[in-house]
Amino acid sequence: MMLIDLLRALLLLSGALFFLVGTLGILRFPDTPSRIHALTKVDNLGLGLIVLGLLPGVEHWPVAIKMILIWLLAIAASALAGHLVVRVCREFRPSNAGEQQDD
Amino acid sequence: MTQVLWISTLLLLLALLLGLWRIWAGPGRADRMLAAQLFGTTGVGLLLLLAELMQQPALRDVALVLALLAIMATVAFVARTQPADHHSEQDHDAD
Amino acid sequence: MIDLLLALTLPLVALGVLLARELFRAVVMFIAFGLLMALVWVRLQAPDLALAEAAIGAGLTGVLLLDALGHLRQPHPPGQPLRSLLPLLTILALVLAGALGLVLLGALLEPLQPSVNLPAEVALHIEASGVAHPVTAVLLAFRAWDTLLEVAVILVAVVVGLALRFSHDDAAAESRVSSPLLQGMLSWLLPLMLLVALYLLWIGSYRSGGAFQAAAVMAAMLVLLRLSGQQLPGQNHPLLLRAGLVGGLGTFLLLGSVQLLQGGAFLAWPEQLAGAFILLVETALTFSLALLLYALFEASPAPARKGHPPRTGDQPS
Amino acid sequence: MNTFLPYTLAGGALVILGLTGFILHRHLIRRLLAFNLTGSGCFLVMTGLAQQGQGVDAVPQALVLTGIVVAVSATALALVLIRRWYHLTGLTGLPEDIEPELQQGDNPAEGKTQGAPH
Repeated sequence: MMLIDLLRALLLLSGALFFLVGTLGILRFPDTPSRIHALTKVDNLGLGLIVLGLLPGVEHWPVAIKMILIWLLAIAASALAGHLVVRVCREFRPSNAGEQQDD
Repeated sequence: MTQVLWISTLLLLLALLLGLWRIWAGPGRADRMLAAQLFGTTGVGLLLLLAELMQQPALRDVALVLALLAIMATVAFVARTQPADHHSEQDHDAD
Repeated sequence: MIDLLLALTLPLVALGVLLARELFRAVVMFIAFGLLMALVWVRLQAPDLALAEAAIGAGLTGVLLLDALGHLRQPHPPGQPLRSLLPLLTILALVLAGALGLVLLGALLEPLQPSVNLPAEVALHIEASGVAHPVTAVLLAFRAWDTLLEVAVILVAVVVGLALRFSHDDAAAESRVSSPLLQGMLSWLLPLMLLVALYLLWIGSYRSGGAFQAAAVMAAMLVLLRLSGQQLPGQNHPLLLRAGLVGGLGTFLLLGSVQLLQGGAFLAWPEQLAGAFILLVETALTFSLALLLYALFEASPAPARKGHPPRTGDQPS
Repeated sequence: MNTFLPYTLAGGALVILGLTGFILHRHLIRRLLAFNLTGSGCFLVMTGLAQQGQGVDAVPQALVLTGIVVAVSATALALVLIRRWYHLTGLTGLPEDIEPELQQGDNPAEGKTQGAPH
């Protein structure tokens, strides 16, 4: 039992830290594409870790499914947001088109 | 365990405030939109934590709704606002 | 700690909304404000309000405002402020603010002494209402009149909005997002939104949720559908649309008068069937309110075509 | 001090800020935003004050729930009206708020209140 609690605490805290770091990334990175990079990291990892940390505490399995669904939704949303915003950046700043390779 | 939950909640709240600063500071419209998106995700995480802390399962539904609709503002931004500023992507008034 | 931080942030964000030099910034700050409000409702032990605020504040309002911003392109200056009146207005605002602050302080210092203990009353009568969730019981059993008239008010707003709709249809000029990724994602996101809306409607009888929250999510789904450039099935049948718009209010009135026939009161549900009646009304309200909210979005004319500026046409460059 | 007090005070601050902004701003959308802030403040004060004495109370919550939905409808309607007004006149403010001699011609205030990228 102790081990599980320790693991949960670790997951939750590192998830929260990821959020903080990702937000800092959004604050400190120089241009929009690299900020998108920071954003997607936060969504995927930070929220994922928090969901993982919370999962052992839920009482019914449908709740667990709901939480995983929330995580998947957040990932999809951030990916789509990054994709759309990058497209916009490219469209309006052709000089930057070469910087972003992965979409 | 409760202690850990509280600390995580506080950390997320801190992240939320930092994100707020990015929305305020910009400098570009895209940056503001991205920060708003991140704001939403942080809110989802916060709600999940609070659901556990306050023993309110209904809050997971709030998180679900928030995650579902998080993309809407960005889509609206790309669909409608963007053509308005062909000339530049920056706001020019941030600093 | 959390409460203090949140409560302190709220006016700061509001200040940000008001002081932002650029309109776009004000609008995004306002979206963030909606999200913060959702968290505040959570801390105020009002998950129903958090649900509604999450769907409306973070979803619908943001889209509406961004949409309007895109429309007011080539912004015309609102003109030089009335310099001569400015000091007067500032004094007026300050006096008003001070007076309001004093009133609020008075209300806080002198705690309310209500003659009726409302939470106790609700708890006492909830058994008879047919639902187990107090907020739903208040909305559709104890104060059904309020809810009925609220729907009527929204209907009136939509009628006005539709009446103001532009006669010339320049939907073709509407800029839409065309991205294969978006289309692919919407193909499962939209059904999921519908599912969540129905889920919220269903659990409203015993937990946080209900017609209003479900309607907000459903309206968001319709708006998203529209933003991605899809046609709504039945969109070109004005009769169908109108039937949908008044359907909620009609069902409410109809079911509300069932008891009238048996000599009862208007909007009193039959004792045995109260739960079923409320669910029926809520279902009709959900679909109808979703359509109403969507119609208000749709009533806004599409952005003008490039090179076809607004009629006055003397936009500054 | 209970949990609800800070939010009640924040609600009061929102009402005051919103009203001040509503009086001092001229751009119609900004006024709409200010109005919405006032509304949110009212909701907060309502729920906060009601729950101050008796704990969680479903009645103000239900009232505020309808209030939120009406508020979004009102906002949407106001936006329709603002756009219509803009299409008809090309203005984003009310003519009463603009000094007559500045209504036509080049306007020195351009970009100051709007910050439009040009």
